[in-house]
Amino acid sequence: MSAITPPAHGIGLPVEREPSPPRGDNYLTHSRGILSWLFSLDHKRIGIMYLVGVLTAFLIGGIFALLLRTELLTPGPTFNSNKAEAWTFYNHCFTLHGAVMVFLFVIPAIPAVLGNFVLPIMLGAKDVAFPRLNLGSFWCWIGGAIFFTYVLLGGILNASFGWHLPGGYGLDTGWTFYTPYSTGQGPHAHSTDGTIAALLGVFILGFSSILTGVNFIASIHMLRPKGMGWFRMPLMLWALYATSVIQILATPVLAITGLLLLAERVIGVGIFDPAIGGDPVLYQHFFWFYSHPAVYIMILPAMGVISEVISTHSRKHVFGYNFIAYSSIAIALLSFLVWGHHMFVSGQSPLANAIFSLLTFSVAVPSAIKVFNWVSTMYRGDIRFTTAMVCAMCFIVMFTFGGLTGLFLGALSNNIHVTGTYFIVAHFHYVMVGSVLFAFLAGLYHWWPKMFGRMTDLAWGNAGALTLLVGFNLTFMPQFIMGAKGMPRRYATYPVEFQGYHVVSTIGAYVMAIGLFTIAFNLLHALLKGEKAPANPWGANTLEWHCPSPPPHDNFPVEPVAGDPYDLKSWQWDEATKQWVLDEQRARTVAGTEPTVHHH
Amino acid sequence: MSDETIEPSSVAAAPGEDHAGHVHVVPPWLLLAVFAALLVLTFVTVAITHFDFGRTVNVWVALGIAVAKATLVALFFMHLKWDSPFNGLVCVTAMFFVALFIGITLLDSKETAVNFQPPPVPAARPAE
Amino acid sequence: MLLSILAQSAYLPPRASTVAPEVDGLFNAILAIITFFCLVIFAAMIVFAIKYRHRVGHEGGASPGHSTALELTWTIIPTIIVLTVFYYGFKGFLNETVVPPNAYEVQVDAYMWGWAFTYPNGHVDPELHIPKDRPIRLVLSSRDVIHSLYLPAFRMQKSAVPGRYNRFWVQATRLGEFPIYCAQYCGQNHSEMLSKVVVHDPKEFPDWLERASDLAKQPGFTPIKAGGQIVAARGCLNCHHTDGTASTGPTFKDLFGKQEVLNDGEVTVDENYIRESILYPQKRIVKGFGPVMPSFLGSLKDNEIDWIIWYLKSISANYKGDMSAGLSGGAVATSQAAPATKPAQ
Amino acid sequence: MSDLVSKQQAAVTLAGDPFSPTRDPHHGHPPHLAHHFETPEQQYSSAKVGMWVFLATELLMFGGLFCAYSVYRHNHPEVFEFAHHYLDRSLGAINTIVLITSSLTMAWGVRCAQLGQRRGLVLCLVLTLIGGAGFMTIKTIEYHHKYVEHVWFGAGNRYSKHYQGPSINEGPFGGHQSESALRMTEGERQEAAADKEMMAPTTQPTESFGPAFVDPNAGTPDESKIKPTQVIPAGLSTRVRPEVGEEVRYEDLPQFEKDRVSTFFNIYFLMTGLHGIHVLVGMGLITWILVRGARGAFGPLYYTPVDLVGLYWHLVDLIWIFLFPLLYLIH
Repeated sequence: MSAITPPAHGIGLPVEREPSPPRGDNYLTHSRGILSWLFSLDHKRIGIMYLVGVLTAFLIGGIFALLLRTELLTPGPTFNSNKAEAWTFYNHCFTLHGAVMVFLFVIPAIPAVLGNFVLPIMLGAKDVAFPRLNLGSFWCWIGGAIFFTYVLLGGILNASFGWHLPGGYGLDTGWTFYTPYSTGQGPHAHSTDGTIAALLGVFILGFSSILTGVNFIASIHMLRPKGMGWFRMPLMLWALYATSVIQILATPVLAITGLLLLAERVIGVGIFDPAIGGDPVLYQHFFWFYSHPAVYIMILPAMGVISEVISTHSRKHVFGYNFIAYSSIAIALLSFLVWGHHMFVSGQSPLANAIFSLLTFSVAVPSAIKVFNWVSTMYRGDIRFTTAMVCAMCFIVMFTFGGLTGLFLGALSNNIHVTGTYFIVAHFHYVMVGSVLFAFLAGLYHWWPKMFGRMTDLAWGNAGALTLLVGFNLTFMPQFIMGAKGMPRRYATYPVEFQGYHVVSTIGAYVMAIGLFTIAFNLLHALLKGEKAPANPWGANTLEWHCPSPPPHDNFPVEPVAGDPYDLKSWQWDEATKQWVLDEQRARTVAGTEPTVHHH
Repeated sequence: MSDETIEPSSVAAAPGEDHAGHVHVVPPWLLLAVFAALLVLTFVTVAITHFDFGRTVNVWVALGIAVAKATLVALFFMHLKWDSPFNGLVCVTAMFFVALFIGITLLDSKETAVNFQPPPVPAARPAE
Repeated sequence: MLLSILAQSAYLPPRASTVAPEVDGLFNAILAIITFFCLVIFAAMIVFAIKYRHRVGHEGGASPGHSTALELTWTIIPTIIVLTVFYYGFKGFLNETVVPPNAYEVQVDAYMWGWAFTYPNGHVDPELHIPKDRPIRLVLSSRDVIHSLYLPAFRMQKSAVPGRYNRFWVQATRLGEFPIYCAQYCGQNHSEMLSKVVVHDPKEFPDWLERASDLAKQPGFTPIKAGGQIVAARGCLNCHHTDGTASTGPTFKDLFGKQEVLNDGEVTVDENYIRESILYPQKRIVKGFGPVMPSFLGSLKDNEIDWIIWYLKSISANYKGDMSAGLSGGAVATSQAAPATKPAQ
Repeated sequence: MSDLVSKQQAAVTLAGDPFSPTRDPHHGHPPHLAHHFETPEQQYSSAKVGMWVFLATELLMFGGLFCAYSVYRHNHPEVFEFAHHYLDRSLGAINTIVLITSSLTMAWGVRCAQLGQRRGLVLCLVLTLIGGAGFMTIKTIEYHHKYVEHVWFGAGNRYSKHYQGPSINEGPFGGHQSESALRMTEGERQEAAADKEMMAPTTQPTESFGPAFVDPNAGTPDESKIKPTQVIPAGLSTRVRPEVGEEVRYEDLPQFEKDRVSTFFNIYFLMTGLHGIHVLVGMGLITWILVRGARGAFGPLYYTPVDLVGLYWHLVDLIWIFLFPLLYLIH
């Protein structure tokens, strides 16, 4: 594998060199057999297994998104002439789409897949702090995911095809499980029979999330290499750290909320259900205390990926490193103070409404800082339009627009008009889907050569990304207008005046599907037929690019010494060998100086 | 905080206390002293129920004693006194967020108490 | 003032309440702000992307990795902007929250899947009728799950939460009919939980209320017709179809006089059983259906139940009796329909 | 300075450890040192950080229950003051002492492990286990009392609207009355009997599907007969609260507060139940390290599992320290 440069141990600092691993011995080929994967303690293999799982969940959630959009093509029932069955089908579909996408795709996508793969290598470590826990977390995820999907999907299959899957209750509460609908004490209790099983699934998934968070926090604290102070960590690590803090502090509240809901249904303990003495608004406090920070579990790691990608592919030191790092932590902490903005019309007190509205706006500022810093990073750069970079720019478009539309929702009087409408649907899809999906894709394209040792095809990848961008805006821009005009969400049928918007939206969804399939084929093609990737195809300077592609089982034979992760000028393109070469002299100089080039 | 990898947790112990390896060993007298203090505080928290300071104060007194006991357990039995400050920070942060959660929820609950009251019965009067 | 000038748009519903112009003004102001920022950010990104793209002979230039002045600028300016937006949002919210004195009160009772608006005289209507130019205070509650009363034309929304009484107010500025949606997911027929606000001329409103309060006083009244109006208005037809198909509940077609199988025994659907099923629906449930029907005890008057019974008789082939009383107008028909067992109070 | 001292001591101890070869980061690891750690200290500290972070999640999880407790206690203080009389505060106090003692033995056990005292470790862990078992036994006795008195959770609570069981005096245990039931005043007993009568199913048409807004005046043509609306769910009591020192009596509670009495028991069972599950898990973990400790797995160089289980056990103790006054000592 001549294309692989020998592992550079640290930034050219004199370190004892060990022989390179034998040709072809990387984590993929290190051991064989399905069991060597399923029970692997190697964070890279676990990351790849998460990738497969998360993409499967995305496929299922995506199929149901298309079914939803197709059902909404006309105001009347589309798939089934019986109205009651058609509405039930629609309600089951949107619940499945939302729940699968939130719990199984958006939350784990970046931390569990990309985080697991790159975090230890970025730390110059051999693995995460607790590899067994990491595997346990993966199995919790798989167990929870299969259980959860089975319950939700089973109901739809049973109803649509007359199957009799045992325990396939289906669920139509939406991913929010609002009481008392979900506690089923009221009429139509049978329609929420799936709550118990689905909540158990969520509980198990929560464990997965918590264990990953514990692992990442311990790893970042304890495994940083020599030379990597807190303010020399790659911003991806800051983002993952902030994400883990949220996972640790918020997820247990989801767990207890789930347990309380279970207790309501199973043993009749009334905390949330008014029929047995509870209060539904209290449930919403509990639920959003987790679920609002959970939005930041989704977006923070995405921001980390974007910081890496923009800097690397613009070949510029990231602008305002400290501001980006601090804003990650600020967002993580502030995210716990804004949960009530989901409850402005629910009967929450005006005082709490005012407090939460004010605090909500405070989160807008660190988010804005990040956007400005990313754009400034591009200034006077040497920008390469790799697919990762194109996806990152799409992310900026999505996130700017999605984030700014949040201003409507933070403002109390406007929120009251548009909450519970398609405006909300469009807003959170821009942030949670548009942004996170593009960041996830940017990360995949950025690290794909590292993961599999293969380069992706530029033209097809960019075409896919741009198709996705067009499709996405086509889908969700009309939803903003619909929402502002008063079209409520979760409606299986709607007044005819909205049909035009729905048709455009549905067409957009199909365009998105085309874009995503293009990307999927592009990645698969790279996997099978792609050009062999060098150790550092982008000339990046974070530590994962200092080890071969794909990395060997142990990542680094000797712990490397870290320098400034964004010192891209140390890598020079060598036209003769067609690869990036480390300028050791310069690296040594930079490693000995301040982490950033600012001077006070 | 950037140097754990170099100086993992070699927490310095107060001089004169016994050591093994890199971590502090709590002397028996201290364990017993903490235990005695916990027993005394348990007694106090029960005994104090014979005095009524009014609803609010009662709760805060009981909570104050509980916090004191919890602090003793955390500092000495759980070694936080000699542990890496980060672990203490984790504990305090968790407590802070619990307080935040309870505080804001309670605030809202208090404010909306009036909404649990049924509206007055519509008077059977003709509409103007 | 500034806000109301800004409040002109094609993407918002008609404005029919006093708060709507202010809400729309803020909406448009925010729209202007985000358009500006989107343009600036996208333009900068695209210009940088083109100008600094990698090409032969182009070298990335040196630029500071950091600029405190710049970064403080783009921290402080957004802070000021968001605080301003908060202020106006909060101001609008205060207007929406503080109920003017002497508001006309309507109680709103939400259920799966319909609305029951109770007027001060006790009249219950599935639609919200209000006089123009008068503050209307709405007190919301729910019988079963959370619903949300959404009046897009009034820019107002509030959840109906079981166990709580949420309050808000509106004041209509325009005559006409405007849609009401349920904006909180509430089960199978959530999307059909629609109604409308009818804004009346203040002078005509009392007449409407008087007319609406007594079906017997309406022109062309017959018990059968009144019964049909009630089952439509009270949401009975959501679960009981009249086309012979079973839904959440048994069909109304040919129901009267039918022999139904219960979980324990049988029953002939007669006046007594219908009355019992309306007032105490959980007592005897037809086999194959769930215990899901809400009680109408206290919300349907005796004569209204009588009319419903007449209506059911009229659509049943199993009823062979005399129909004339059901077809005759006037108050005579109201009390002689059925010697049904009175509920044990 | 003292850092240096402890590092030197660590090095000395490591070199002199009979169980492990001389530590060398590149050519041989001490036992228990995973391949991705450089030093045992690093591994130990990582484990502790991980454990503390996990304990933080436990605190947040119990935090949810404390939140539910706070909201209901704040909104219905009289209810909590009345209902807590069913809890036996002597048993609660004994349990507190049992748990504190077991915390002491656990802490001592960690010390023994650190010093390599195998017999001391086994003794301490056995004592801790006995403490845990004692706690659970007392808890079971308390739960049994609640069951017998029909102040169980959910519909098994005689103050619940959905209560279907026998009335208190003709229970399955032949009219057995426990200590706390005997503490009920005569008025409370009468009230309980009256409650039972009121709960005849026919008069509760709406009970099976939740609160309906039932206007008793609909259909009442006579204005003079208009009755106040009785709506089931309600929150804050409107009546003047008892003065300082005054005991809350059930018959003084307004109806909507009476309906909330069972909430106290629900919260009690949720909190103590979840805590009890943690005690059981802790006992399982202690058994695990007891077996390993008896085989001599722990010594000055490696006692991480003992330390971590100890932390867990202390956390369980810590939560009880809050539960005891909040549930048993309301006044």
